[in-house]
Amino acid sequence: MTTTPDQIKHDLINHDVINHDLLRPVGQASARFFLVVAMLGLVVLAGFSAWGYQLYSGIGVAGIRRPVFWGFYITNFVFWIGISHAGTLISAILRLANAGWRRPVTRCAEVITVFALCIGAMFPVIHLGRPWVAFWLVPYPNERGLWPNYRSPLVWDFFAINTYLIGSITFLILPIIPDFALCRDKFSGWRKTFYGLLALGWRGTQRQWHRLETAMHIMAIVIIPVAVSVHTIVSWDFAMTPVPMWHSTIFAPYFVAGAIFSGIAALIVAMVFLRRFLHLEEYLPSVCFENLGKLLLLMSLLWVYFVFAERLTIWYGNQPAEVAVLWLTQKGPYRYLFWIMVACNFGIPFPLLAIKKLRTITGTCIASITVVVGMWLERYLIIVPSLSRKFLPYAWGTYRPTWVEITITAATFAGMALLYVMFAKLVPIISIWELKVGMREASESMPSVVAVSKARPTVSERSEHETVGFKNSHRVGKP
Amino acid sequence: MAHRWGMAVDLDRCTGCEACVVACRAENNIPSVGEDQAQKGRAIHWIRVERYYEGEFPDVRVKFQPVLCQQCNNAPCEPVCPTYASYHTDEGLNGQVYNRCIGTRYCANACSYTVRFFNFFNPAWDKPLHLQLNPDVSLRQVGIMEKCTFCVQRIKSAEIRAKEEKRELRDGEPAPACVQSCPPRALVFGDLNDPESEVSRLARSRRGVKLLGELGTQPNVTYLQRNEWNDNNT
Amino acid sequence: MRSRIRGLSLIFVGLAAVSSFFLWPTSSANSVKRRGIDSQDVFTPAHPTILDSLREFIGWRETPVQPLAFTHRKHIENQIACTACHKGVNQGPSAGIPDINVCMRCHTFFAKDRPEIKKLAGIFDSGQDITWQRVYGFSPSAHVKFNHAPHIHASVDCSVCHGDVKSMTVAVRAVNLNMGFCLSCHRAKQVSTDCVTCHF
Amino acid sequence: MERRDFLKVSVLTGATAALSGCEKPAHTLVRFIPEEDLIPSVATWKPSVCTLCPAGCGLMVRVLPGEAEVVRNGKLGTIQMGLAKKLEGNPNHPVNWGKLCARGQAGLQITYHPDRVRSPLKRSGPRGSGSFQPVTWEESIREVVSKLQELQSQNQSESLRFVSACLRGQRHELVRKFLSAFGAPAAMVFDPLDEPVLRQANLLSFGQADMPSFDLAHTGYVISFGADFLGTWNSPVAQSIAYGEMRQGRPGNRAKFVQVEQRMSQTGANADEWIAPRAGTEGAMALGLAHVILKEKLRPAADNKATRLIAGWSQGLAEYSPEQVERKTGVPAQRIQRLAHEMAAHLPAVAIIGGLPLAHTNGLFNALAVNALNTLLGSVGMPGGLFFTPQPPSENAGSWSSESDFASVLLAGKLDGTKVLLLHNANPVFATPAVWKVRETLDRIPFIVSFGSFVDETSQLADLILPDHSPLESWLHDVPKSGTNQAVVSLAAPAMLPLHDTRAMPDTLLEIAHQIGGEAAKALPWENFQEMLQASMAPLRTADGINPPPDPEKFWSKVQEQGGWWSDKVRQAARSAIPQKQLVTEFAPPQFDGEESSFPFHFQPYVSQAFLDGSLAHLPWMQEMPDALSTVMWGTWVEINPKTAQKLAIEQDDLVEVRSQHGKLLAPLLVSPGIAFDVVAMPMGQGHESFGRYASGRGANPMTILAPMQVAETGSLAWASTRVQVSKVGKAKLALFSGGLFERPSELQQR
Repeated sequence: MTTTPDQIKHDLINHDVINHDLLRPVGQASARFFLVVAMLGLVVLAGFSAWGYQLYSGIGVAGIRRPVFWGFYITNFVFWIGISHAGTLISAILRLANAGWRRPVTRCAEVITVFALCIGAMFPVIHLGRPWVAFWLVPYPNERGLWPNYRSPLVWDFFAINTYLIGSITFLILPIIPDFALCRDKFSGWRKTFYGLLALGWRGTQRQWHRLETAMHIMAIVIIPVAVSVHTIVSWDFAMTPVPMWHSTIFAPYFVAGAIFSGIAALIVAMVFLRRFLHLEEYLPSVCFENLGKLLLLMSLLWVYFVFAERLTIWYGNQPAEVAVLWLTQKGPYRYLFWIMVACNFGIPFPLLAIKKLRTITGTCIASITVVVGMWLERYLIIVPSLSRKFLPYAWGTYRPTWVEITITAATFAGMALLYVMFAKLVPIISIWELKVGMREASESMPSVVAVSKARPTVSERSEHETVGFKNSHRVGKP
Repeated sequence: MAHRWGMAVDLDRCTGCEACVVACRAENNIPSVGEDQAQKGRAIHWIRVERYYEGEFPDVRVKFQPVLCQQCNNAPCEPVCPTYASYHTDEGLNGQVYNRCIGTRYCANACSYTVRFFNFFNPAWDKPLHLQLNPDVSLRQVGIMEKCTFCVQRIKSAEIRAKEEKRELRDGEPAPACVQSCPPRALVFGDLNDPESEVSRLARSRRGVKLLGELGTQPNVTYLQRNEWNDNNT
Repeated sequence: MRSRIRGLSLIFVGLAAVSSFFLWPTSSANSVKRRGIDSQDVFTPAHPTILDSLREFIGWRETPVQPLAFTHRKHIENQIACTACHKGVNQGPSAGIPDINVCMRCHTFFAKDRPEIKKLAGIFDSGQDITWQRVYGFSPSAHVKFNHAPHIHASVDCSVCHGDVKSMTVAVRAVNLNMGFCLSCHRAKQVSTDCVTCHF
Repeated sequence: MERRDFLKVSVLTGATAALSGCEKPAHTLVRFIPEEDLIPSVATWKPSVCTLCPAGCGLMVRVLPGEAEVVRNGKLGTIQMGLAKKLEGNPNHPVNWGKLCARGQAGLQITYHPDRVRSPLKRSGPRGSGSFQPVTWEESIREVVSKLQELQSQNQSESLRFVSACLRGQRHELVRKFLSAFGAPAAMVFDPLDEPVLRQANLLSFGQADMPSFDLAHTGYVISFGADFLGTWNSPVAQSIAYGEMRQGRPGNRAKFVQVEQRMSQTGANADEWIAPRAGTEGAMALGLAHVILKEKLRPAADNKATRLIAGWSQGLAEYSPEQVERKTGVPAQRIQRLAHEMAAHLPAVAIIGGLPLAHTNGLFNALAVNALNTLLGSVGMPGGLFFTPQPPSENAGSWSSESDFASVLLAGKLDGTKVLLLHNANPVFATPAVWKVRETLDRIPFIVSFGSFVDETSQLADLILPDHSPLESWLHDVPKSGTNQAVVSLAAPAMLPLHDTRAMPDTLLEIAHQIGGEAAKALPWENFQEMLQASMAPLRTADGINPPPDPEKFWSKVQEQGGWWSDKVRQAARSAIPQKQLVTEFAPPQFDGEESSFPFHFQPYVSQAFLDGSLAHLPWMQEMPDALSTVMWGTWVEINPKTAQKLAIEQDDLVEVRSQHGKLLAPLLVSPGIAFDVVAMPMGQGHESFGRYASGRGANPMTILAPMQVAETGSLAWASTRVQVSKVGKAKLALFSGGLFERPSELQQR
């Protein structure tokens, strides 16, 4: 059954229902949950063992070789940093645009950002020849009088990613605080103390609400340039070097667009799964997918435009070194991957998203999955072919990943899912208070954010009727 | 006056005999990686003799072109290193500081000549082959990038010797192993800041070109192109 | 019910850990292909054990125990120059630890009655050299190519880097020769602090 | 977990290494008293001589003190000793003037090779099982002596045989004296790098059975018939040095270089013009050139020993007109015309022949034809031409003539009577066609003694191995036969102390002679090889050497420090021809083993740039050195033209079977533009069954499938006259160092 915003308003007029439905997943843990965790855990463990083996034997157990010194690891790095643009950026934009349908979406998105960043940031370390001295990237005074080389894009990466990570964590935590408070009120036992700590003494006073609002507003504005800068700098890792088809001015916007593209896709996939497994059909209505789908469509078109622009200019410019790489991907051994990528990023998603009939939840979901795959391939096809065809033909080479790289890659996807599942267990994955506010707004049809504070229930009545709601609903998972 | 070390490679003299390749191995403790790794493209040769065919049978010709680190004045490998492991020395070399290298391999990707080599594993020598190792050159361990150093150890010891004897370095006094061994004298090494040195003269030659000069890396290595045989002195 | 599943998943994880440990393929990669030669016959810069590598990482070195109670003080008091035994110091990179021939050159005549010298003679007669333990020296991963000779010629006193050996019996590591130490002196004397001056 | 894995521990870098002077495993061993006076980390340069190929270059060895594991009076321990670290050319040596080829530099690894024979070995298993047990020098020498005395007592001393690679100088003298004194036949030479056909031809044409030298530095035009003179042939370093001069040493006068061969060699790759005639027709082509020159009187007609050997020379070589030659060789007539004119116009011009053209059944003819061409060009004994290296006064020069060729002895079945065989760095079991059945023949010899440093295929059959020192550990003495226009006697003291419990072969031989007593002892009065050398050098003091010091002691130390004696006289004259048996040759088409229909390809093995005939395949540096043209490492390959490959529907990295009438071998295919359509080429050197860990069981050995064809007149193996078929049997993987074959045109940009 499809639901429209109006229906939501009517169905969810009762806070109890909201509380009940959204706290249920937090309250109880089914056998299925543990099975999933175990499965994902195994894969992650395999990944860590593979990394251990690599540390022990030397980076050579990976498939990288001369001249292709970067392979799966850096591909994953770029890919995951890209995914991380799902949340923060999108939710920030939507917040500022104050799109009503964003309310159930934002948190799912921001969570993706944080975890994707953590995973992505691991890869520069994993791919190092000597990870045990990775700390030399940190500027700290030492008797050698040596500092990091600030001219190196890798050092820029280091700072950019850390900034972004801190930023998006704050951006994630801030709006959770009231919900932590709610959990604190709802649960007893260890959970109460646990959420009590996380709630940072939230009482829901006017001042607190006001502070939260302003903080959120500032963060939303600040985080956007940060997010953009991050993937810009990642793209410069490549664009700054005189390598055929890397040394390109188009890379920064190209990468940012790609990042948002894959980010939205990842978000949609995540939401579909949440909706399905946590029975949040009412809370994640098709309108969200509808809108995100449109966004995805836009990015898909943008992506195709970038790819076309990039390749056309290289073909037309006809510089031997560049064209060699171009043909390697268009006609050479990489052609299959290339056309699969195009299919995944455009061929399949475009009809699914462009045709209204197909832009259903399943439709967008399928499209998103292909996009995620396609974007991973895109990163791979940016990195490997260029390196295997540099200027001196005598030094041309190839690249084959080994089981180590593949295991670690698989582990990161499992790791992402694992973290996500765990998070959903600990925190209401949909922002409860925002939903309530949104609902109240809808009912009073007062769209402006500023109005929210007026519309907000006072502490007394909140806690009052919530306790009521708690009493007369025994369906809430008992602590 | 500060030195600027440079090399001239006469492609007309080079015969592709690979004496330079082995000389370099012997001098610089370059490990033999074995067949499996060699197949994976992990063999290490700081200097290599590139071979390019021209034409088809029966009108075939081959061009041999020794390629080593070009010691660029405007080196792509230097700015990208996050830890200054790859940097420009006072004497115009691209220094590679092993102990500072964390193994990002960024420099190797940036290098347009693909002359940087990486230690994918710890090197190993079956005893007593290790007794040959040159104590003047440090052993590179796993995860470290390495490349031609113009035999900096030879340059340093020559400079120290000259200093003790209170004199200037003579032209061609410090000679990298490859230059020393080259039978047809295709490789010439010297100070480019000394306009009288043989290498500067050759660098000014009309046959002189820079490898991938269009990239603007400004190498300190000059290639003297082959002459075609012409019948004019009949 | 739930607990049983927890248990099961734990067992799963355990099995996975064990198997993934044993299923690792050994990489023949890091040495020239060798047939049936065991690794004692291979020289490699790798650490023998993880412990050793950690030791080096934190820069921990055991204090050397010398086979003989050699006293620098005595010899210096007898006007024996450092270069008499450490021959290489003004000629090349390493000063060198003298072999037993150097000792016996004098001690076949002098101080033969002393217990330590008797020990020395004993070792010599058994056709062996003394296994002096190195006191100074850089860890290989520092990739330092220190050269004594230029420092001597620049009349840097031995004591600057080796402490007041005159007053030492058995030599001890008196100065912590880290890069900061080298740099401070090089800066003060305005000599090259270019990396490849020492690292190559 | 195995101990082996601990070595892979790479968590944190850094070595508990010998370089830092605190090698962990070492300090458990006893530490011997140093036997030399060493100054730590101060390098000394000691002269030595390269023994890896007949060129005989002079070496300088960089020696540095280091800690080594050694055996002293039966105990394993460590010792501070001078260790050879690097080999460079001896800057004053008249052959190589401070330069050295890749192989010479890799020779260093022989001394430190992990699979060297470290002490005398006695066979403990059945023949060829390769199971030996260590024995002491005393008992092993006693055993040899008793065997030899037994022979004498049964006066069968002629059933003692000695086989070795080409020996020169005092080593040769020693062996010769020993054998003659013992009453045994002269030593047999087995040396695939030797060119008996060319030496025979030179004897006939110029009256000197030696390898020629070439004054390339001053020549105006070089045409080389198959000779890889910049890579592996004759005196490559000397020739490369001269080549450099020929190219760019003389501003405005860059000589032309033409290479004639079916498969582009490293030398051919440098040619200005590369010509591929039909296999075995090089001689005809040379005479075609001569024909034009004679016909058009571009040069005064020569009439001498060399030309009289060629049928129809006096008639102006009527049957070698360019057209006829085109029919024989497939080289266009006008091209021959052009070449002849160029040649005559750019004197001094010189023609070189070596390698494959001499390995056809008509090899001798090819050589004689080229010699005749040289005389016609007036290049013999002239600046910029061909000459013979003058030999020093005194019997320093061991002459070739005294030896007999191993092959001829073997094929004549004269080896069967042999009771005792002494084996000195020759590996006939490896480097001979399987059909010769060398292994089986040697198997029938009751007692074989090898002086080998490695248990190679032939030494594996030995009953006793008396390991020789490595060259760097031995007294060396050599008299180069080519590559210089000065008389040279190279001499060198050991560059370092022996690592293992080995003994120099000459000393062992002296020891044996003394213990046998009688004639042998009388003929070899010297305590050790050093004494013998000192004695042999004495006469040179009065010769016109480079400032010879007056008194013997000074002279002795002087020659040691400069690495030998060489005259300051520069002579290029070839000796006048000694009358020889009349023999007039004309072009006979080369014979090939196998029908063209079923065996469509000429099989051309060639001397490998890295391994020569295979004697260097055990060196890791050589294994990992990319071959100049194929860029293959650690392997062997079969070389074929792209078009041919297309026809056979095979491609790079296919495993192909190469089958001759006498055997088959498997090797990966390498597609190479520089080879004729009807030729399959393959480098020698790989395919060892037993030659240390790096070579054993690697690749395939082309010699095994060769047909037992012989060169007319000389009877030596015609190793280029086998026909083969090629078929795909599977997939293989070559370790190539190169990516692309062709350079992008815009790669080198003008500044």
